[in-house]
Amino acid sequence: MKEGLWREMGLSDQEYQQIKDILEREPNEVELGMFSVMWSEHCSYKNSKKVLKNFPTQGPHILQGPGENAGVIDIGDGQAVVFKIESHNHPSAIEPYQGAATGVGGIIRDIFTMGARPIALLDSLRFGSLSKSKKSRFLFDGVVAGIAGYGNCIGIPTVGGEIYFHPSYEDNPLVNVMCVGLMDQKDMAKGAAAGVGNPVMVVGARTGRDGIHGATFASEELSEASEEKRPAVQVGDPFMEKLLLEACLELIKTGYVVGMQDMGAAGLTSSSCEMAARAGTGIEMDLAKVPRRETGMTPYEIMLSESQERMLVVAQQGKEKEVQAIFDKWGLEAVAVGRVTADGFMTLKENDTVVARIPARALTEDCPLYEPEAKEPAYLSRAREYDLSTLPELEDCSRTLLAMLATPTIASKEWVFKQYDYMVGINTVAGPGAADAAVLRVKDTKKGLALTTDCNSRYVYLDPYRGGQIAVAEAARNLVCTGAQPLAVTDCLNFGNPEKPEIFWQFKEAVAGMSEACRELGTPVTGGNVSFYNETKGEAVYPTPVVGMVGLLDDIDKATTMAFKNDDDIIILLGQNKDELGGSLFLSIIHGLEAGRSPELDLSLEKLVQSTALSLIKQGLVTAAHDCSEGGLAVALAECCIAGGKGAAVLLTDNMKASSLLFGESQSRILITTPKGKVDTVLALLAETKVPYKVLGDVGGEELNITGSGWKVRLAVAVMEEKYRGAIACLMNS
Amino acid sequence: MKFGVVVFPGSNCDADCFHVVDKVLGQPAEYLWHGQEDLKGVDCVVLPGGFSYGDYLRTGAIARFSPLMDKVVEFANQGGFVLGICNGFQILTEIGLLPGALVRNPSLQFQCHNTYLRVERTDTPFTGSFTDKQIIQVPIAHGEGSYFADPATIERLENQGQIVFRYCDAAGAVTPEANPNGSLHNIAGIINEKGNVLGMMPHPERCSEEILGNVDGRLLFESLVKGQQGGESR
Amino acid sequence: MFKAIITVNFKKSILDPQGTAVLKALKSMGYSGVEDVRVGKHIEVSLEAENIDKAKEQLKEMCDKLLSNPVIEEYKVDVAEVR
Amino acid sequence: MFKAIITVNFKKSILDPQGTAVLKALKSMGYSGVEDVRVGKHIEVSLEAENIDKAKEQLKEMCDKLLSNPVIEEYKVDVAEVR
Ligand SMILES: Nc1ncnc2c1ncn2[C@@H]1O[C@H](COP(=O)(O)OP(=O)(O)O)[C@@H](O)[C@H]1O
Ligand SMILES: [Mg+2]
Repeated sequence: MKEGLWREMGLSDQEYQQIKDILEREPNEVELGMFSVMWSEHCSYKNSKKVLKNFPTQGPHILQGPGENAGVIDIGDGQAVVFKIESHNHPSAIEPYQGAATGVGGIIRDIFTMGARPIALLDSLRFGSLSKSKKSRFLFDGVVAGIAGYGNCIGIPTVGGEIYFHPSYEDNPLVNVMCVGLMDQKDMAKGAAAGVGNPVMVVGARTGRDGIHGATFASEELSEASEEKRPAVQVGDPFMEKLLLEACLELIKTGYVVGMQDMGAAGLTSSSCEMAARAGTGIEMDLAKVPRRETGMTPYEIMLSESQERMLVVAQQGKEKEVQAIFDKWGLEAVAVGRVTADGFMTLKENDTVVARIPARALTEDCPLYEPEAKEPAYLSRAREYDLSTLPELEDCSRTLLAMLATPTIASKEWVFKQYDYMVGINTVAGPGAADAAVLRVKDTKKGLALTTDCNSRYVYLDPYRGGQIAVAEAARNLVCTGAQPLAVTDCLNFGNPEKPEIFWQFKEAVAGMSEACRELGTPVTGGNVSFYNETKGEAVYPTPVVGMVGLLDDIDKATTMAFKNDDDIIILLGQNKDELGGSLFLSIIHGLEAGRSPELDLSLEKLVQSTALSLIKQGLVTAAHDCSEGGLAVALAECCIAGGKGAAVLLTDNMKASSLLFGESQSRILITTPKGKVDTVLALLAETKVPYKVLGDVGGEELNITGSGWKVRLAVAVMEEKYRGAIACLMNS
Repeated sequence: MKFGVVVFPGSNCDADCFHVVDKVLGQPAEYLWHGQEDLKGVDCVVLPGGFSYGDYLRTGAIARFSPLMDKVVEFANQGGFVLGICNGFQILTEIGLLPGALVRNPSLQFQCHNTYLRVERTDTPFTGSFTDKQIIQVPIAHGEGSYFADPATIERLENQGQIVFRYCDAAGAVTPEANPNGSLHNIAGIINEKGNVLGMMPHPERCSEEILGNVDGRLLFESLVKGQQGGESR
Repeated sequence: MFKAIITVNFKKSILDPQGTAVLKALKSMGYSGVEDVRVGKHIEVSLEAENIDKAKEQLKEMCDKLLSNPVIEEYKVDVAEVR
Repeated sequence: MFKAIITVNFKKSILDPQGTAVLKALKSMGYSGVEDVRVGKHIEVSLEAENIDKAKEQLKEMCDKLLSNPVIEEYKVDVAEVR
C-alpha cells in the first residue's frame, strides 16, 4: 500500500493510528477505503454529532426519531408518516441534471426502506443571482429538470418547496429534497441485520464503478480538483427505482423481510455495517456474488461503489426463493451474497479469500468525534451596527412593490413547478403556489397532511441563533395557515467548512436556536442531514439550516389556501407590525444591503398567533390565510390578491415609516380573511385570546389599495400578476 | 361495467385510475399485469399514464410489446372499449390502434397544469355525459404530448370526426395560444374509426373528485358506465 | 460478433425542437456561423449472428419494429464485423 | 459550408439506463443474439467557417461547453466540407 494513502482518502494521521489500534494491525487497502468513507463527515457526523444532541427528539406522536433511515410519526388510525430531507449539493454543482436527479432517488429510497409508500416530494433550492449570472441560470435549469425527470418518472408528486437566489450560492448551489411517505404502522421495517444465519441479499441495479468515494467528495470543499473527481457523479435510473420501490413494498407485505437498507453514500459498505451495528451482529459476504455491470471490478471498488437504485435486504432464512420470485416479477435481480453472523465482524471474501475483516461497530461507532473550535465571525458586529436610519425613504411605494414582486426570490415559482408533476397520486389538495404549505388528503380518511420546507438564510447569516429559531417558527406558521397542527421536523443543515471556527460557530448557534424553537412549538426533530464544506475558493454559502415540517389536518375539508376568495371578506392581521427592516429582502433588493439585525422573535407570541389562527380555521371562520414572510405585509397582501384574482382595500394606521410597514419582515404575523357575517364572532374570539390583531380592510375590486399616512400603494391585480408570474420565465428565456 | 387497469413496469397513474373507477364510480375493477395474457373479462381496458419502461427510446415504444397488448388489440378489434390516458395514448399510437404519434413538447419541458378542452363529440361511448361543445378543465402532465400525423391522416381525422377533445381557451376558442404543446389542430384526444378506442393526453382521473377541486373528468368515466347501463336496458 | 451503429433521425418534414433549441443556444453563445442543428439518436448494438447478412436483416427488423417509429422517424444502419 | 456529425455517449463506465432497457426489450422480443446496446445522441451541425481546422476547433468548443458534459459523457466529431 502506498505510504500516506489514508491522507489522500481524507483520514488524518491520528485517525489512521486509531484504525491500526482497533485492528491491531495495518489495514489493507479495502479496509482503509471502508474506514475512510465511514469516517468521513458525511457518514460519521464526526464534527456535528455533539451539537445535534441538542435537538429535542421525543414527543407523543414520534414513533421513530433520529437513527433510522427516516423519521416516523403517528397520524392516528394505525397510520404513520415517514419523512426525511437530504442534500445533493456537490454533485448538482458539477452535473446539475444528474446530481439533482440522483438526490431525489436517494431520499425516496430512504422512505420506502422503512416500508412506506412515498407520496410527496419537496425541494428546497438555493442558487446564485438569476439576473446576473449565466452559470446560476444553467444550474437552476438543470437542477429543476433533474428533479422533474426523476420525480415525474417514478410517479411521486413534487408538491412544494422553496427557492432563494443569492450570490453566496453562485458556485455552490444547494439542492435539498424532502420525501414523505405513508404506511400502516404494522408495516414498519427497520434497517437491522438481525437473526444469525439469515441471508443478506443485494437487490436492484447492478454494481458499477460509479461514485466511488462520493461520501468523501461530499466532505470536501469544491475546487478545480473536484473536476478530476468527476466519476463521483452518477446517472440515475428512475425507472429502475420505480421497479425497486414496487418490489420492496410488495416484499415487506409478505413479512419475509428482517431488515432493509438502501445503498446510498458509501454503498455496500455503509448499508452492511450499519445494519450489522444496529442489530449487534456481524455480516459475512462473498463479493464475487455481487451482480456487476462492469468486468474486472476489485473488492475495493465493489465495496465503495455508489451505483444507484440498490438495496441490501436481510431476509428470513429459507425464504430466499420467495424473495427472488417477487424481484423476478419486477424484472430485478436479488442475489444472496452472504449471511448474518454472531461475531460482530464485517467479513468480506472474494470467493474463499478474506479481503477485509473489521468489527462492524468500529466503522459506525468508533469514529472519533470532534468538537471544532467556534468563534463569532467579525462580519456580525459590522452588519449589526449598520445605521439603517440614514436610508432614504420610499418615493413611490407602488413601484417598489412591483419591483419586489418581480424579484426572483419572491416571484412565482410557476416556471419551476409547471415542470413537476404535482398531481400524480391524486392526493394533492393544495399544490405548489396555492397555499403556504402543500396539502395532501389521506385517502379513505378525513385527514390531510400539510408539508413545508423553510429557511431564510439571510436571517441566519445575520444572527444564526435567531435565524435558526425563525426557520422553525416560519415552517410551523406555514402549516398552521393551511389548517394543520405542526407535528415534527426533519432538517438539512447546509454550512461551510466546519474546520473554520466562524463557520462552526454559525452551526452551533443555528442548531441551538432551532432546538429551542422546536421545543417551544412542540415539533421534535426526527432526523435530517448535515452538509458541510459548501464553499468555493474559501467563500462559504450563507448558513442554511433548512427545516422540513409535517403537520396534520383532522378535517381535510377545512384546508385553507392563501387566495382571497369573496368580495367583502374582512382582512385581519394577527400579530404586530414592528419598525424593523434588518435582514429584510427589501434592504437587499432596493438598497443592496445585507445588514441590520434579523427580525425579533418572541416564541410565546408566535405560539399564540399560531394557535389562534389554527383554532379560527378549525371553526370554519377563515376563508384565506397567509403568513408574512419575505417582502413583508405588502408582498403578502399582493400574493393573496394575485392568487385569488381579487383586489383589496387596506388602511394602515401604524405610526411607522412606509418602508418598514410595507416591507419589514416582523415575525409572527398571519393575514386572514373572514366573511363579513362572521367578523363579530372572530373579533370576540380574538379579544378572548388576547392576541394582538388589526382589522386592515376588505377584499374586492380589481386593485390593491394600501393607504398609509401620507403615502399610498395602488396597483391593478392584473399588473402585479404579470410581474409576479412572468419574472422567472422572462429571465430564463432571455 | 367492469374496468381493467393495465400495469406496465413504470406505469404510475394505474392506482389513480383504479381509485376513480372503484371508489368514485363504484364499478368493479381489476389490475391487469402486462406480462399476463388474461383480460379477466373486463368491459373496458384502461391504459394508464406514467412512464412505462421509463419512456426509454420513445414513449410507449417498449410497452406495446408486452404480452397483454396482443390481447388488448384483439379485444379492441372485437369492439371492446379501450381508453388510453397520456402514456396510454402514446402506447395506442405506437401499437397502431390509433394513428399518428406524440412527440416532444416544443418547450422541451415537462408540462403539468390545467388545460381547457372542448368536447367535439358527444356521440361516443366515452363522451355521452358531456354536452355538445362543452368546455371542460382537465390537467395535462407530460413532456411528449405534441400530437403529430401526416396531412392525409389529419384530414381523415377531421373529416371523420375522430377528434374528440381539442385544447381551447376559457371561452372555447381553439387558438394557438390555448395549445399547450404544439399539437396539430389542437388535438388533445382522438378516437378510432369504430369509436371504441379513445386516446387522450389530459388526465380525467385527476379531476374526478370534489376534494381535488374539479370533477369535469368524472363525466368521461360516467359516460362509459351510463352507456352500458342504457345498452343493457334497451 | 457484429457491431452496428444505428442513427435515428426525425424525418425532414418534422419539427425538431431539440435541434432548434441547440441552434438558438449556440447562436447566443456567439457561434454565428452555425446554420442548422438536428438532434437524433445514436444507437450502438453488439450482436452475434451467423453472417453479416443475417445481422443486417435482424437489425433492419429491430429498427422497423422497435428502434424507430416510421410515422416520424427514419433510420440508417451501419454494420461491421468485430473480433 | 461544413457539416459535422457529433455523437455523444455516456462514458463506458457510466450506467446507460436507456441502453439497458432497450437491450432487455430486444431480448424479450426474441433477439437472443444481442449482447449490448448503448443509446447516445447523434447531432448534425451545419456551419460556416473559414476552413476545416477552424470548423473543428469551434465544434470541439461547442461540445465541451454545451453539447456534452465531460463529467459523464464523451463525444466524437466528424467534419466534412460540403457545397
Ligand atoms: N422549488 C419549488 N418546488 C415546488 N414548489 C415550490 C418551489 N419553490 C416554491 N414553491 C411553491 O411556491 C409557493 C411559494 O413559495 P414561497 O415563496 O417559499 O412561499 P412562502 O414564503 O409563503 O413560504 C409555495 O406553495 C411553494 O411550495
Ligand atoms: Mg418560504
